[in-house]
This record gives sequence, structure tokens and C-alpha cells, in this order.
Amino acid sequence: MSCSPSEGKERGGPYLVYGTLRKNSEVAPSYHKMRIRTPIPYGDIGPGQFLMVRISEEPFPLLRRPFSIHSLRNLRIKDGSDIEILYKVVGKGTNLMASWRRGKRINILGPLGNGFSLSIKMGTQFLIAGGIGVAGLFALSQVMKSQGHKCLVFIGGKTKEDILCVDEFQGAGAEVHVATEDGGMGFRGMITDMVESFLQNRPKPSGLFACGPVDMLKTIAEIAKSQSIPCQVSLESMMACGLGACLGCVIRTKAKLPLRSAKATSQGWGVSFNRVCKEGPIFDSEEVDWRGI
Amino acid sequence: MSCSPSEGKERGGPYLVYGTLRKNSEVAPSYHKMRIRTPIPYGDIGPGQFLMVRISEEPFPLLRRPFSIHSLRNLRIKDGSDIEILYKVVGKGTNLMASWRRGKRINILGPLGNGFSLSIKMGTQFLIAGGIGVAGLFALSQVMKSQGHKCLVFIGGKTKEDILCVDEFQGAGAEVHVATEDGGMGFRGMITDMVESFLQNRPKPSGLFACGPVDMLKTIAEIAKSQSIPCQVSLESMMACGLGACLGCVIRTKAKLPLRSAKATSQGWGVSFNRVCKEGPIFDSEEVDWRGI
Amino acid sequence: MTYEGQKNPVHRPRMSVDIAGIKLKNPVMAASGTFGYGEEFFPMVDLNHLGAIITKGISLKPMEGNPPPRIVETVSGMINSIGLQNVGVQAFIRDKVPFLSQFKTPVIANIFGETVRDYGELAKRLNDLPVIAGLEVNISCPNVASGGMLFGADPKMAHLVVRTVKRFAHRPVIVKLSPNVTDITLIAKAVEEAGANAISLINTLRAMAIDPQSRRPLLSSIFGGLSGPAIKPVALRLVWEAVNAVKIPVIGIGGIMNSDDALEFIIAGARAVQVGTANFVNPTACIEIIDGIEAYLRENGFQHINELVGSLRTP
Amino acid sequence: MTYEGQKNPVHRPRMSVDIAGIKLKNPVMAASGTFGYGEEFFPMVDLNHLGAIITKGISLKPMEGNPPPRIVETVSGMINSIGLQNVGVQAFIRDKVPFLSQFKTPVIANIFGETVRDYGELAKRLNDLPVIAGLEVNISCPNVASGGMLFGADPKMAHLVVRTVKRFAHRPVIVKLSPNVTDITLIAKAVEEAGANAISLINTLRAMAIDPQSRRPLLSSIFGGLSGPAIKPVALRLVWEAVNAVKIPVIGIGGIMNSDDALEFIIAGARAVQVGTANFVNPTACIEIIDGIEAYLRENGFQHINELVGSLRTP
Ligand SMILES: Cc1cc2nc3c(=O)[nH]c(=O)nc-3n(C[C@H](O)[C@H](O)[C@H](O)COP(=O)(O)OP(=O)(O)OC[C@H]3O[C@@H](n4cnc5c(N)ncnc54)[C@H](O)[C@@H]3O)c2cc1C
Ligand SMILES: Cc1cc2nc3c(=O)[nH]c(=O)nc-3n(C[C@H](O)[C@H](O)[C@H](O)COP(=O)(O)OP(=O)(O)OC[C@H]3O[C@@H](n4cnc5c(N)ncnc54)[C@H](O)[C@@H]3O)c2cc1C
Ligand SMILES: Cc1cc2nc3c(=O)[nH]c(=O)nc-3n(C[C@H](O)[C@H](O)[C@H](O)COP(=O)(O)O)c2cc1C
Ligand SMILES: Cc1cc2nc3c(=O)[nH]c(=O)nc-3n(C[C@H](O)[C@H](O)[C@H](O)COP(=O)(O)O)c2cc1C
Ligand code: FES
Ligand code: FES
Repeated sequence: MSCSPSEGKERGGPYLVYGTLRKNSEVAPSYHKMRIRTPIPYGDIGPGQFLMVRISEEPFPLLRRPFSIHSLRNLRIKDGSDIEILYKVVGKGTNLMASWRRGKRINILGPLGNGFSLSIKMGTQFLIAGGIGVAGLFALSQVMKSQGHKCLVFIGGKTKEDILCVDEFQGAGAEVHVATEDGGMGFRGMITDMVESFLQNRPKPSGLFACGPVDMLKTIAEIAKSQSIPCQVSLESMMACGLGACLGCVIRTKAKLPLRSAKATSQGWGVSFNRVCKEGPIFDSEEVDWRGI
Repeated sequence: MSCSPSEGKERGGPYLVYGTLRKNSEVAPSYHKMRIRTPIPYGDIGPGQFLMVRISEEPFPLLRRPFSIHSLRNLRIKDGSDIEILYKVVGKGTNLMASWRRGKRINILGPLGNGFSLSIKMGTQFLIAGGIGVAGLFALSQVMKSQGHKCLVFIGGKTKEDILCVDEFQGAGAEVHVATEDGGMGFRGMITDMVESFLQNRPKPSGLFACGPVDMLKTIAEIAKSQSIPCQVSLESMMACGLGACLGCVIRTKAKLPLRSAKATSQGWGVSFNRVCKEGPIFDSEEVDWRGI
Repeated sequence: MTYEGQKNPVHRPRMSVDIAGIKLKNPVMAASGTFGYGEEFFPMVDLNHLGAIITKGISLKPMEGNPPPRIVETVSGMINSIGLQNVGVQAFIRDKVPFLSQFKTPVIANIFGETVRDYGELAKRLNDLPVIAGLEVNISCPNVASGGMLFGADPKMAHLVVRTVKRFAHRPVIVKLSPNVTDITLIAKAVEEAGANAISLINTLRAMAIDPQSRRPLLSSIFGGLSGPAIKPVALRLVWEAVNAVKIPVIGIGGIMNSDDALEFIIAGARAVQVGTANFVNPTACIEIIDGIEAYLRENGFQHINELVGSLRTP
Repeated sequence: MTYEGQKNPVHRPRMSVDIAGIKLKNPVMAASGTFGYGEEFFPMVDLNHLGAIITKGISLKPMEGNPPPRIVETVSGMINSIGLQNVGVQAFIRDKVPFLSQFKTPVIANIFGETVRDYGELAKRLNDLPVIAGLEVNISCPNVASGGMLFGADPKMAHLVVRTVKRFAHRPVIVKLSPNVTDITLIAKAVEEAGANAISLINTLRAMAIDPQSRRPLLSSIFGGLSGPAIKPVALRLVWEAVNAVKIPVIGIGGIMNSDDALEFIIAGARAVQVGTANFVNPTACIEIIDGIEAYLRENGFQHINELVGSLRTP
């Protein structure tokens, strides 16, 4: 698989650029949305791809932080693009980000990762988000709309304060269903229970697309398997480079080929450990070795 | 020298407190003045004492930074005191400080150090500042005024942009003389040359008090010695604790007693190495071993 | 009043630990060389609230230390080359002990020598002071008699020093290990065998810094010891290795800035911790760490700190 | 075009260095394991502008590496326990070499084995590839045959590995040293004596991190290697010690984030440097460091980088 420099360039990125912060507002308690103007058209972004944001030019906090590209709108404005990130404030890095003000220069690296596969059967698609998982699914709903799929979006959270983007998804033509653990909004209970009851009572969707906490993803994967519905999940892991170089972000996948066979190794990187930043973050739920996660 | 806990408390500090930033403005290019309101009356501060400012609650930049207490006004306001710091932006810490906005909580430790000795002969005093050295001398001029001394203040700098506090010193009743290396303000040349010419043409002052770059201090110390004028200098060094505990900030002084004699060690800490934060930052210029600096 | 502000004394977890016979009311000590002789932090810090105070290193004769510059800040750390400046054991006893004797907190004397004999002599000289609850033997210094090789880098030398101290000391002996070795377990076992009652680690990592503009070292002695948060991951690893190598109590040191850092060491198996560089940045660090550990125990349903010691869940 | 944007070529300082026969257009290399096989950073980084590219460590057979989690961020650093996952020498030659062969930049293959034999075999397998300008022998890994002891911790073992590689290799051999040793000079001298053409250091510092909430190690393998700006002062000290111990060129590695950091190592005596963790934080770090060094040389009136090497002014 030799590739010439010019071939490489055609891949369209990733790009390392400084953008300018246009907007950074709290959309719900501890959830923020950021819009960054970049001076270049930010490449052909696929839904499910992500960026690595540089948190500090100082040696602390050291590593970039990964965030899904939230929306595909405004990516091809005049003189560049506007990138949106929806993030939850959980630690050092996101706390710093929440303090950034309009006009700040922000160093971003992306687009990264594979993104959702859109070679899917036409029809109704279930998009299932847990909490901040909506961040990675909204762009998908945008593309699905443009491709003529019907989207049912399921959003789960602890309380109603954890339910984001309902209006946005509806704006993209999706039918939205909400579940909260405390019953403060929509169905009372886990979002996975809600999805299961929909699967019992309604026609089978063509595909499941899930993004959220790992326990939710595991349950969705089981449901998908038992009902034989194709299912793509968006996984997270600790990342250092985001570029496929450090091998820090791997998850265990089911080796389809014996690891040491010539064919396996010709795929390049590890067969039983795959990089979330490169082979992922979107995986076929059947591929993932869920015990290791 | 045993001392009981209550005796210790009577010493009045140092205190470790959070203050609130009231003002932080650029007074000249790369020179800033900061006013911090503290909730307690900030002790009996002597001119020449300093504070250690915590630069970050994060592990980088790690160490506190020392700054002279610039002014003695407003130290006994209702419900606390207002502390002033005049600082030059030179590196990581001071750059961060310059970005702080009104309302920020600031952790300060002080007052620290010995301060200028005021057991001096009544009369005319020369206060000699190089650049940001004015920061440590203004409080001294305030006290001298209240004690009835006549102050001649000499301020030197590279260009007129490095000459600060002329009005402030004049407001404290001092006669101010300025020298700049490029001649952009006042006398053209080194401030030490200006002081020397004053010493040739005017009555001898009772004392010299100098704060500024080390080469300036060395020259002033030589002048003081040759003319037999008592001279106090304010020294700087890298500090970690400011409390006399780490022994990191020492300078070499002339050992008056053989180091290992019982009498020498009963003075407590090192006789030939003295702590700038505890035995200093103000030293008798005769005591300092200038070769080691 | 040590525990003011606690609402429910019934559910207050117990924090006391026993390190080789030294009873500490909590597991947090101020590390040697970073807390002077206690008086420098008084009255800002309630000295009675500390688990123990370790003194600045004490030698037989007063020592001048290295010329300045002696410290340099590095990324999330600092390098020092104080050169063990200290007043010597005689002035320590005369000038520092009276102040320290006023408090209930155990004082541990950190000692070091240029020869093995020095160490024995120091132990003897400190035997008669009621305030000295134990000795911490710093073996991270050059052995002048055998050409400057560190006592702490060679299991045999370390053994000899500890045996000598043990012969003379009437107090428990903690041996403070250097991290600059290939295999800490060899040294730890050697000093355990020689009779050490506990070990503490780590001392500083040997380090260096250069100013590219002047092209000079930033310390007069070229080398110094790195401390502070930058070194915590290395310190924790060494503590874990030591814990798994010896039966005597291990005291964890290195880059502890807050209670979470201290908890890492305790969970790895340290019976107590020492706080060093943090005292410079935040003079009340020890107190905040004590309170933070207590809050953690309470929130996680522990009755006693000992339940946490070595509770790491390994795969 | 490598030097575009330079106005005055006459006064441009010369940056080229020769490391044991490998000619580099500048002294900045991308460190092993932090730059993949170059393609991961292409076309963002102009690979032709680099001094050299060191590959991810290559073993005889493909290796799976450790289960996740494999990395954890620490204060101004990170710990990794990748476990040397790699495609193996065969897939390297087939899949990675063609891409790398397109560039003018020398590629140095980083190799490691579980046995001494492995090292020799790897050297042989890489002999025939024109793009491989040299070998970097990683001896910071456990010697499976002799019970997991690190090759790099024992001068005798290190000597044996290097002698074996030298017997088979047709290319210059750089030996990469582990910092987790009592005396780096012993190892450095041993590998020099065994015929190493250069040494590079440091590899990562052994380290560990624990999550106090879950009371679990933050890495599946408990231990890992600390890298990044936190370790720079320790790395610089080790490089300086090595420089003073051997005559072969020394390559400095550890925590280099910017050109000032790189200059510290060069002034201490390193003929070249490697940039590791910085590539993750800033993919164009190497390029910025090259430009920064050149600017420093120009501003300080140096004609050639070699004038700066080892120019430390000691007291
Ligand atoms: C592909 C991908 C897409 C993501 N998209 C989003 C998103 O759109 N919105 C959102 O709010 N969050 C998203 N995340 C999670 C987000 O990256 C973390 O919440 C963020 O890095 C936390 O940083 P912190 O400094 O605030 O937390 P820290 O205090 O550093 O740590 C808190 C927790 O955050 C996680 N974390 C920290 N650093 C990293 C890192 N370098 N890589 C991966 N995880 C890390 C760890 O699990 C850690 O325990 C995504 C993660 C990945 C891998
Ligand atoms: C007793 C005393 C009083 C001082 N008063 C003033 C004052 O009133 N106004 C003023 O502008 N400056 C004053 N200084 C100097 C001031 O402390 C330094 O300029 C400041 O610490 C620089 O911090 P930085 O992070 O910006 O610089 P850095 O990037 O850290 O370093 C730049 C230089 O600042 C000096 N420096 C850095 N940290 C320390 C430290 N912890 N202790 C001592 N020096 C350090 C070093 O010489 C260093 O080379 C005083 C210093 C001392 C010792
Ligand atoms: C300025 C300074 C002086 C020190 N002096 C001594 C000493 O005299 N004896 C000793 O055993 N350790 C000494 N140490 C080491 C500390 O006690 C501690 O082991 C080390 O700093 C690591 O802990 P930390 O990262 O919390 O600072 C000193 C450390 C510093 C920073
Ligand atoms: C994720 C990661 C993987 C690494 N893999 C290797 C390797 O395969 N072989 C090797 O010799 N060094 C490896 N190293 C060590 C680096 O090459 C370098 O020596 C070390 O990280 C210190 O430099 P730094 O602080 O600039 O990162 C790796 C380092 C990291 C962070
Ligand atoms: S984050 Fe480095 S390989 Fe994925
Ligand atoms: S700064 Fe610590 S003793 Fe002076």
C-alpha cells in the first residue's frame, strides 16, 4: 500500500490550524457549546469524526482533548469554516475551555477518525444518545436527513438537565424520544429500556447508531445482536496523538484473522487491538470485544 | 532563644490570605500596578518587606513569586487592607499576573523579610532606584517623610519608559532626579554616575538606600564604601518558600565570626550564607560578599 | 483544638498510624528540608495538627552548603542544590529543640554524615532528647570516605550505615532512600535486614538545568535534586516496588500536593506520607491534605486509615 | 524546498550534523514510538525537513502490546504502556518502507528483541534496505530469556546485545539507553566498548499512577514509562553524565517541547536531539524546533551547530 505524497494530500487533512473562538456559551448546567472559525475550509468532514483541541500552550495540562464535530452546518462558509463542539465540563481541560472568551485563538487538529459508515440500508434509523453522546450524533442526523433516511433519536440522561439538542434534532427532521432516570422528562428509566420497547412494538429499523457511556453501548450492542440489526457505536478512550501514531487509544476487537498471519499483518496495525482514533471511533458493534472495555 | 506559641503570634505574621484583585493596570509599557484587597489588616509592614504571590493553583508555574510591598497607604482601611504591588512583566509568572482581572482571588503570603532598618542618622537620605527598583523604595520614602528625613530619589533606566513613580515620590515630598541611558529623560547616562556627581557637589547624605540591578548595587556599594556613607541595599534571589525554610535564596555575606565557632552557630542559620528572604532582602552593603553575586 | 469544625465525631474515621513504634495522630508529615525546624511555619500552620515534623538534615558539624544559585524552577517542579547547609547537631539541640518541644507532634530528626562513623555519632547525640521520636537516616549523600559514591546507591554501604545507626540509636530508625538506583528493592531489603524500622522514599531525582542564553548551568553545583509534582509518578512507582519488597512500614514521598496525591501513595501501600515542595507553594498544604484524607475516608465508608493502606485493586 | 522563507542564505548558519556516519541535514529527529512510521504525520509535517525519522520499535514477530488503558496524563507528562505493539519486521519492510523511501530524510529503524538472538536477526533483516540509514537499538526492554531483567540495566547484557548487533549490521548502530539505572556511565561505556557508534538517551522513566476513587492503577500493566516536559531535568542530567563518559556521539532525548529545551541538550554536549511526546501535543513541533535552533545560531553569531555542542560554561 505505497502511497505518494500527492496521494496523501488528497486525503484532505488532518489539518493543524488556529481558529478563532466565535461563541462559547453554556447551553445547560455544565454543558457548553463552542463555535470556532477556522481560516480554511475544514475538509470533508464525515459525521462521527472528531477534533483534538489544544488545551494549553503551556506544559500543563499537556495533552490535547478529543471532541466530536457536532454539526455539519457552516462548514463551507466564505473564507473558511465554522466548527461546532458540544462539550461537558468534567475535568481540568474542559474547565479551562469553559473559561475561554470570544476572540481567543484555538489550536485544533482534525478532522480525525473514520466517522460513521453511510453504506447502510435505506429506511428508518435509530440514533441513540446517552448524555453528551448527542454531540456525536447530531451531524449524523443531518446527513441522514439529506440522504432521505427517517431518524428516530433516543436521548437518555440522569435528569432533564442532561437532555440536550432536542430542538436541534427536531430541526433536522428527526423524531425525538427522551428518557430520564429520575423521570423528570419523557420516559422514566434507562434509554436502553425505551429503545427495547420501541423495538418490540414498532417495525424494525435498518440500523442502530449509538454514542454514550460504555454500559449503554454494551446494552445496545446486545440488543442489536439479539435482534440482528446492524449497529455502529462511537467509542471513547484516552488519546495522546489522535493521529494513529502513539497506539495509546486502542480497544480490543475480535480478531477475524489469526494475529500472526501474513494477511492480518498486511492490514497494518494490530488486528486484535485497534486504534479508536484511526480505525474508530466508530466501530461495528459486532467487531468490538466488549469484555475488554 | 526558645519562644512560646503566643510569643510567635505577637510577631504579626506572616499571614497566608486570599485577597481580591481591585485593580491591575499597565502604568507604562510592560510595567503593571496591582491593588489587592485583603480581608485582614495586613500587619505592621515595614518598608522593604515583600510578599510571595501564588501564580497558579495548578502545578505550573509551580513556585510563588516575590514582590515588594510598594506602598504603605491604605494598609489600615476598614475591614482589612489594600496591598499594592508594582511589577515588571518579564516571564511566565508576571505575564500571567498581567492577565488577571478585577475580582480575581489572589493567594498572598506576607509580609516577609526584614525591611529597611530605620535606626539611621537624621538628615538627607539618598534613595537610588534602577528600573523596577522603585517598587521597593516608595514605601521607604513614605516612612522617611513621616520621620522628617529629607529624601533625594534617584531613578535610572534605559529609556524614559523605564522611569516610574516620579509623581508618587514627589507626592511623598521627595526631590526626584532621573537619568536615562539614552538621554530621553533627565541626565544622560548611568544613575550611578549621577549619584557620584551629586556626592561630589553637595553635602554628604546620612545614608544610601538602593534597589535595582545587581551591577548598580555593586557600584553604589563601592561608592558608599569609598565615601564612608552607611548604605542599605535590597537584594533579589531565586526563592522557593520566602519563609526561611528552604535555604534556597542565600547570598554570601562576609563571615564576621569563624563559621564553626559556637558563637557563630548560635546565631542560627549560616553565617557566611544568609537568606535573602529572612536575614534580607535588605542588607548592609558592607556585609555583602559582592564577589559571589 | 485539633478537630474543630467536625460535626459528627461518632462517624469520624480514625487517622492515627503507628510507624515502627512512633505514634502519629495522622499519616501526614512535613518532609525534611522543606519545613525548616517548624518555627518558620509557625504560627501560620498549627504544628500540633501535623502527623510529624521531619527536621532539616542534621550533620555532626555545621555545614555551609553550596554557593548560590541553589534553586531553579522547572516544569511543574524545582531543582535544589542546598548542599545540606545546616547548623550542626550541637546548635540544633541548643537552638531548635526548645521550640519544637512545646508541641505534641512527634519530631523526627533527619540525619546524614560524611562517614559511617558520623551517622553513629549523630544517633548517640540525639538519644537523650525526649522530643525526638525517631531518626530519619538520609543515605542519599556522598560517602566522603569512599570517594563520593552515594551510601544509598550501594546495598552494602546502606546496610553498614543502618547497622551502625541501629547500634547506637534508642529510637526507631527510618531510612530514607534515594530514587537514583537501578533496583530499589535491593536497597530496601538491605536496610530492612540491617534493622531499619521503616523506610521512606523518595528523596529527590538527580537533575540539571541550563540557561541557553548564557550557556551556564542554572545551579552553581551543576546538578541538584528534582522535587515537586513532576516527579510523583516516578515516586509512586518506587514506593509500590518497595512496599512489595519489604515488611517494614513504607513512608511515601514525592510530589504530593493535595490529598488525592497522598491517597495514591497510601493506596499503593504507604503507611504514611511526607509533604515536601508543596509546603513552599502552599504553607498550609499538610493541613489541607490531612483534612482531605479524612474526608475521603468518611465519604468512602472507611473506619480507619489502615483499611486503605495497600488497598490497590490490581488486575 | 526545505529552506524557503530565509532571506539571507549567506549568513544562514549550518545545521548539518554527522552522527556516526549518518548525515542529517539538521540535528532534530522524531523519536521512536511518537511518530509512527512517518505516514501518520504526513502531509501535515514536511518529512523532508526533519533531521531523521526514528521508526516505532520493530520486533521480529508482530506484537500485540498491552491491553488498554495504555496511557495516562500526569502533571506535565504522560505515562505509556503500549507494550511495544508493532507490525513486526516483515510487515514493516513490506508496508512501511515504501512510503518512507519517498523522502530524502534518513530513516533509523528502532529495534528490540526478547532475546539477544532476536537483535542480531533484526539487524540482518534490515541490512538490505537503502532507506534505513541506521539502527537504534532499544535495550530498555525485558530480557525474556534471563527472567525479564532489562538488557539496559546491566552493563554486561547491554554489551552482549550491542556486540551481537554490530556483528550483523551493515549500518551505524545507535544504542538507546534506559534512564532507570544507578550509574548511566557504566552502561554508556559498556556499549561504547561493544562497538556502538552512538548512544541516545533517555528512554522513559518507569512510573505509575492510581485513581484514588476506583483504587485501581490507571494503566492495565500497572507500570509504564513517563515522558514529556516533566522529565526534562532528569534527562538533561543523564545526557550530561553520558557525554562526559564516552567519546561516541550522544543524542539527547526527554521532554523537549521547544527549541530552548533542545538547546539545553546540545549545549550539554548532545550532537543531536530527538523529540517525542511533543509530537502529540504539537504535530509540527520538530519543524518549529529546527527553525528555533537555526534562529538561535544566527542571533548568537554561530556559523555551525557544532560550535554549540558541549559549549556549557561550567564554573
Ligand atoms: C473520539 C472522542 C470524542 C469525544 N467527543 C466528545 C464530545 O463531543 N463532547 C464531550 O463533552 N466529550 C467528548 N469526549 C470526551 C472528552 O474528550 C473528555 O471528556 C475530555 O477529554 C475530558 O477532559 P478534561 O481535561 O476536562 O478531563 P480530565 O480531568 O483530564 O479527565 C476526566 C476524564 O476525561 C477523559 N479524558 C481526559 N483526557 C482525555 C483524552 N486525551 N482522550 C480521551 N479521554 C480523555 C478520561 O476518561 C478522564 O478520566 C470525546 C472523547 C473521544 C475519545
Ligand atoms: C525580595 C524580592 C522582591 C521583588 N520585588 C519585585 C517588585 O516589586 N517588582 C517586580 O517587578 N519584581 C520584583 N522582584 C522580582 C520578581 O520576583 C521576578 O521578576 C519574578 O519572580 C519573575 O517571575 P516570572 O515568572 O515572570 O519570570 P520567570 O520566567 O520565572 O523568570 C524570569 C526571571 O525572574 C526571576 N525569578 C523567577 N522566579 C523567581 C522567584 N521565585 N524568586 C526570585 N526571582 C525569581 C529569575 O531571575 C528569572 O530568571 C522581586 C524579587 C525579590 C527576590
Ligand atoms: C529545598 C529542599 C531541601 C531538602 N533537604 C533535604 C534534607 O536535608 N534531607 C533529606 O533527607 N531530604 C531533603 N529534601 C528532600 C525532601 O525531603 C523530599 O524527599 C523531596 O523533596 C521529594 O518530595 P517533594 O516532591 O514533596 O518535595 C529536600 C528537598 C528540598 C526541595
Ligand atoms: C507512546 C510512546 C511510545 C514509545 N515507544 C517507543 C519505542 O517503541 N521504542 C523506543 O525506543 N522508545 C519509545 N518511546 C520513548 C521515546 O522515544 C522517548 O525516548 C521518550 O518518550 C522520552 O522523550 P519525550 O519526553 O520527548 O517523549 C515511546 C514513547 C512514547 C510516549
Ligand atoms: S491517540 Fe495516538 S494512536 Fe490513537
Ligand atoms: S526562599 Fe526559602 S529560605 Fe529563603
